[in-house]
Amino acid sequence: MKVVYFAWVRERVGINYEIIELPEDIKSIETLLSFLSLKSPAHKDALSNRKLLKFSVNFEFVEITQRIKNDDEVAIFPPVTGG
Amino acid sequence: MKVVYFAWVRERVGINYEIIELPEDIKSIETLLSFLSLKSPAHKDALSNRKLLKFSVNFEFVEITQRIKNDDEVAIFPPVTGG
Amino acid sequence: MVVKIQREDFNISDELELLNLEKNNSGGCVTFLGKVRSKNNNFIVKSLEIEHYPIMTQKQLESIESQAFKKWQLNSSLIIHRYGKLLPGDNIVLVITTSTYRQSSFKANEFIVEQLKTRATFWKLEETLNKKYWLKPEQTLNN
Amino acid sequence: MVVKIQREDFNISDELELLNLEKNNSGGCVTFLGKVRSKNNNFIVKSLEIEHYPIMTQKQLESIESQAFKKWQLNSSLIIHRYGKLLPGDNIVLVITTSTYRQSSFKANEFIVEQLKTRATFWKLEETLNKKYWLKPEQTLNN
Repeated sequence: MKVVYFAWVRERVGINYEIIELPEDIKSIETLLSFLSLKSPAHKDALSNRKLLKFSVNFEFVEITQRIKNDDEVAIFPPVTGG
Repeated sequence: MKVVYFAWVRERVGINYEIIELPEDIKSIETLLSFLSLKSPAHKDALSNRKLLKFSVNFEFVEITQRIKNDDEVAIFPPVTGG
Repeated sequence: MVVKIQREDFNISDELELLNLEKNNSGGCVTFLGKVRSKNNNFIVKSLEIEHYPIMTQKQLESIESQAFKKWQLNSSLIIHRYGKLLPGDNIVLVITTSTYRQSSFKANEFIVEQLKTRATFWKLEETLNKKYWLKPEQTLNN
Repeated sequence: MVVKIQREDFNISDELELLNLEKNNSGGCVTFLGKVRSKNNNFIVKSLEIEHYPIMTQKQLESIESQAFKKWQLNSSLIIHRYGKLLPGDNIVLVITTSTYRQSSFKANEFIVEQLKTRATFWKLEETLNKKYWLKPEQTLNN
């Protein structure tokens, strides 16, 4: 799975993206966040306040409860501020 | 008084404007129209259907009942179609 | 607040530059551009001649602009309306409104364009393939 | 329907020409231009850095445009959104909508700009005199 970060989430995690092997038991964005938070203190810090985060799976906005598969591209970012 | 014509009113009257001496008893646009209609068949033709006409006095839109004076500039024209 | 009634064409980018948006902190800028259509009421348009009442047109446009400024928080505005003989595709009118927040620009621009159609002393003579006629308000109001 | 996400600046007049309004008989054309303001939330802005999620942004903008075409009678539309480091007064976004009758252009343009602010994956990093921070939606929604 490719996990991409943007804006301050990217800054706090410290990387633009990473390729991970999704464990069998990680089936939603919600459990993915817990899994990623174990990777480093930076991850934990960036992903701790879930209310501030938005998500996409394969370039579509999704809710935190969205089911995911190992070949998805997941992005984690703050609310958008374009235009 | 300067009387100015525009669009098809101008075309039918056959002149862009004319300077007239306003008779004492002509006190409104309405009576001005009757007075002008006597000037020529072209005037009569152009000014006959009052429902198609709009008026201004000194560059402000007015109703047909508007009072007028000899030193006013009166314009007679069809509804505007700008923009 | 600028009003220009002119025979000459205009260039949007040049006009925007003249408005100097960065100086007045405008984040939003809405532009309406009206053009001569090549087809109107199912007729092929050959030309459009626009006549106007110089002093009155200027006064009316200025009054429309002031009204827009009273109703919305605008930083600047511009109205350019052309007259004379125009061809299909030619520019007729340009309305620019700028504001710190976009909503005002949108609302004010739409208002100005609407008012322009009912209060500005312009008349349009349309020439199609086989006739020439003065347009009626109901033929131009929604354009 | 055109979507361009680019680092480079754009020129409104050039973009209008590319849209070829006379070909599709467009009488009305509405343009929204968004710029970097020199003051935001009472702070002097030094720069604005815009980051985005390339493929997703493109998809979202295209979907917003299609939706606008479904809701209103449009002849053509264009969205250009810049990314990278911008300075006060710089262009950020351009939305052009054209239609035979003006109303559709106005409504569709406002819709696209609104949707853009909530659905397009752009993030803004604002640098003021003494700090740099990521803007929150409530700080940009009305811009």
